[in-house]
Amino acid sequence: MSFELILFYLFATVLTVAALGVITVKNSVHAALLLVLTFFTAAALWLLLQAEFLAIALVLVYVGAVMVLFLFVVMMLDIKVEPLREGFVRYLPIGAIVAVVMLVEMLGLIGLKTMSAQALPADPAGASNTAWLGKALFTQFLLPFEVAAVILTVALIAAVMLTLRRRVGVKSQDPAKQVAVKASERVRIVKMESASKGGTP
Amino acid sequence: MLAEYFPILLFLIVAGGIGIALLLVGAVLGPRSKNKEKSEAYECGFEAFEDARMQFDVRYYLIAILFILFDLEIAFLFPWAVVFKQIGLVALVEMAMFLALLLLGFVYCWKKGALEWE
Amino acid sequence: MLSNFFHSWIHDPLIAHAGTFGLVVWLVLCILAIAVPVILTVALYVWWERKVLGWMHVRMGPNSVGPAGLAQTFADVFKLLLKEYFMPQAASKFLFVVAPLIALVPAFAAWAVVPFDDKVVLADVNAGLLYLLAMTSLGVYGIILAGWSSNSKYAMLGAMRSAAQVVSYEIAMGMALVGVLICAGSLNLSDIVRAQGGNWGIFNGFWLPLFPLFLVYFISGVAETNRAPFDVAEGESEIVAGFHVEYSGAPFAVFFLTEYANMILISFLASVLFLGGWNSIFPVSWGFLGAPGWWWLFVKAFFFAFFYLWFRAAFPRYRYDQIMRLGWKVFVPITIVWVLVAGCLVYFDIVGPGKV
Amino acid sequence: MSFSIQDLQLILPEAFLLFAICAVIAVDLVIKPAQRDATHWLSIGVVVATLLLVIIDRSADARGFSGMFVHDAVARLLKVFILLVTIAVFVYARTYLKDRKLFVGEFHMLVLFAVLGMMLLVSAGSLVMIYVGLELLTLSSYALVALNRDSPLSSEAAMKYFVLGALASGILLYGMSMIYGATGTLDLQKIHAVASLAAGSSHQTLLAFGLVFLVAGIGFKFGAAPFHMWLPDVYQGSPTAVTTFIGSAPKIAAFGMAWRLLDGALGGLHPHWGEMLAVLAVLSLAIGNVVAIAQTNLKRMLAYSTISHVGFLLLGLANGTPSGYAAAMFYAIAYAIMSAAAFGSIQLLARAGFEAEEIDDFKGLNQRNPWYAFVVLLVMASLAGIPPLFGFFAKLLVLKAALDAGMLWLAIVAIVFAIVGAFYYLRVIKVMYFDPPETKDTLALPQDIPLRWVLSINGAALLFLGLFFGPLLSWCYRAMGAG
Repeated sequence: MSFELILFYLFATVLTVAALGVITVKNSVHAALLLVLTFFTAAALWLLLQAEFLAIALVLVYVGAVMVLFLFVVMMLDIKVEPLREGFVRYLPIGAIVAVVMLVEMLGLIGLKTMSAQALPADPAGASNTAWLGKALFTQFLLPFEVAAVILTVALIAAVMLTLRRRVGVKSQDPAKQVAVKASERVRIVKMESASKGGTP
Repeated sequence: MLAEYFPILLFLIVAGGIGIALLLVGAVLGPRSKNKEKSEAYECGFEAFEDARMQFDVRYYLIAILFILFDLEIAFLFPWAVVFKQIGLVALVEMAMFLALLLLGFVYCWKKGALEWE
Repeated sequence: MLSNFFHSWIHDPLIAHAGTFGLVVWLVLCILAIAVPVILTVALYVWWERKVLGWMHVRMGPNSVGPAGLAQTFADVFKLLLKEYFMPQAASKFLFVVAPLIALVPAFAAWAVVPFDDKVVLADVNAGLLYLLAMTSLGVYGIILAGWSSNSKYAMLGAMRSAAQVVSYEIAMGMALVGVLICAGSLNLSDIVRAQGGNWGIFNGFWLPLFPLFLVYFISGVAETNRAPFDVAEGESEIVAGFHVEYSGAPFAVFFLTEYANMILISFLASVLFLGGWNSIFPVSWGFLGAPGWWWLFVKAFFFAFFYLWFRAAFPRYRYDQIMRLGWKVFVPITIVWVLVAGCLVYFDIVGPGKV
Repeated sequence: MSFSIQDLQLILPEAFLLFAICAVIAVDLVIKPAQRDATHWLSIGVVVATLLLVIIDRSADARGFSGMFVHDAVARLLKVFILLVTIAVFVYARTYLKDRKLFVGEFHMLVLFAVLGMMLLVSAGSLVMIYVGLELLTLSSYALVALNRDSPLSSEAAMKYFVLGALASGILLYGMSMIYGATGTLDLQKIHAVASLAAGSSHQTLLAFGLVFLVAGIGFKFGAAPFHMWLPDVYQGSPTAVTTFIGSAPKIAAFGMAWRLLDGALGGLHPHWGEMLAVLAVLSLAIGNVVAIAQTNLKRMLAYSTISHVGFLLLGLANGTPSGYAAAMFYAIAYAIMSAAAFGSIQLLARAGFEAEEIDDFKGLNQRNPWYAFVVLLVMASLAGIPPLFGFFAKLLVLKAALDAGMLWLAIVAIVFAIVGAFYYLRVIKVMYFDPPETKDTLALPQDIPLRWVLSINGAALLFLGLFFGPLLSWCYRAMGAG
């Protein structure tokens, strides 16, 4: 068994255990962290497949960004876990059936792996994985790439639209206005008659 | 390629080892004395009224969402930056459009006040 | 050269006698050769910081322990290790212990790809820059977990503030990296340094064509490490020490180490990415002065590291809304626009590897 | 493989739409809330202009962007009707949204983005394009459903829609990845070539697995039983203006997607997916029609009616012949127009603080406003499939295609459930014409002239297209290349 294979089995085991942990542990923060571990090991597996860019991008985007949001939400919303888990046992049979079906399919996939219509083009000339990906992305996949930009924009708009609430009654100073203020706006000089004129003693 | 990543794996392990070693040294050398007052959360001196894990302003989530979106854009920019010279003008225009859309979304956020921190 | 010496005296015999295992031992030695100096540098840096702050305040700084107070930090470290550390009653035990580790590991692991000299780099990976960004983005976990697991209000507030801040500045930082990438045409850090070599010395560095990005990068780096003037996460007057308020003894030392290791890392990266790394600041033709070497990298890094201290001594702390405004409303637009400008500059061959 | 100017020509309407959306956003950011009408009319103008661009485009069929984008008669036909229905959606929405303080620029932006997604979806030439087009459509739809974010019902609907929609996308993507694994290509045409060759070989197992996931994903997006759980809640929970949109044009796009995937890519596997679709069709017809009878909420009833109509549509798709596809396409278009009119009439009756979404709200409509009662009559009768209306011919065509393909029992099941289904549509008509109104006062309809006119035209179109269905039908047949 080669070293690579040992690493593969190591990561695959960690991945499976972590993924199982995500759906079984009681504490939702622990679940989120196990999901982080799952992504991490998945990235390691991708790296073993020579998909350098994708592996690190997985860490960057999923672990570095998406899971941070997850953690924010899970930690701050303070979800009480117990009521959510009530259905777990009830739905277990259905879930188990689905899982078994998926497993069978996966086995089918593995059995059929060698029958792929054509071998997918490997990294040509051992060039950098990123460059290869970039070339595909910006020539052949030009249109989907631009549509992805549109999707991101929609996500931006939707996120702002759905979550943004202006708080009322917030006072904040605007330094520009403070600096630009003139004396006449702050102090009003009122001409008043001298009090002594009336002649009260 | 994998040979180049192996040191990184080792580094992760060694760094973890250094951290664990420090913590262990502290645990072994440091004194221990149990005291109820000491193990309370650090606050103003009263006992804490409530759990510290409260709900937070939705603004924090919004920041996190915006961060994800921009992070994704950066992930797209990386392969582009490596190859755009070889592809030429098309790639430049493509990314200009991509960034223009991004900027539009950004202007939208700005105008709506999503970047305002009151 | 020094590295050749080690290679022939340690690496070769190890491989010859112990094969793969020998390779692992060799790599671990290399890693320690990076990690231990980093730790020592942190100690010296802390001493230097206190000295500089002292001088700027017209006082002495540490001066009693060891020559010129040099051993002061070491004394502090031993003090911290010998102190009791306790855990708040309401804390999540496991996460409370693990959080410092999670903070420390990425801060150290990022060093794996830093090129100290030509071919003197532990992991010469193709996607080095991306790896760096990924590691930086992991730093936020230590903060969030520490803050949350402590179950204390100050820690929680500090963690939230600092997480949102770190995350905001990461965008600007990532964009600045993209600018560098455009100019260098490679994600490999050694290639990036080589692309800044040439006959103009320091003016071959990317800081010139990417000046706005250069500024944005370093300032974001300061904000990323939660240092003054962006240190609201641990604004003493408001929320005591922020996310690590409940930590004491050794775990606190780990957080401390992480913060300073990160600062030094940012200083090194700024030098590598914008100032030409190990290249001399003088033209190559100037003989001894123009010869490239690791010492140049260290000089440049020292320069940035000093800036950190200078900022701390000179600037008042930003308000939180000002920090967020700077990150989102100033840096993000600047970087987006400048990325495009950089693209045009490179496309029209005004800037590129080997050009000014 | 690279990009050329011809590609831009092919995609001109979409490119124009994208730039116009950017302009709409820019305008909306500049104007004051009181001038929001500008956004509204500009959006309608944008859709009309895009429609014109699609119509005047007489260029030959072609594939552009490395086969990512397909320009053909089917895509053009579907786009025309997507855009037409969208115009109606915008016009219906104005007063309704204003009354509820929901008249915001985001509604227009998101609808326009969704339209762009649909146009790309029906022109997709690759699995990737199918996916990104679909995501653009659904992401906009999720946000639209949650438009009224202060309403718990609306938020709940959006949540359900989002979670199940994401699940469906995941399933679809999983199926796509299997198909990619089996064929080694993402291009629909190439998949078609490989998948057809593979028929009978060991390849088929993998493809069939992928196909199951694909069909499940399509079923989810259509809202076909047993993947219909989200549909009633979403229809009921979202603001009616949004229901009008997600209940109409996306059905046309979903047809386009299903056709491209099933026939365009996996035509060789028709024996497999034909059966699956037949099962989905029967289940949808049964569940949709039977459960709809029990509903008192009109929006919910129309949701179940959607499920039953999807059943009919799938019946057309299932038989796998060009005439079947043409019938299904005709049906999808007919349904979208009918659905827009149905939800449009709910919006006509709605006022501030009153949703008019219960069937009882329509009591005695004839006495209060005979013309709009007649429009609703046309809509309901058309949905029920009563001759000589549009809906009748749509049903007839599908049944004829099914009979031609030898699917006798399916046709019988469809007829039986169509008759069952007629009951609940007729109930609405009965309520309008034979029940006394709950209030005596004449109906205060909104002073929204465009709304009244477009709704009247929409209702009249059901009659007109029922009487003169020939041109549309032959257009569908020609596009599909059927005799």
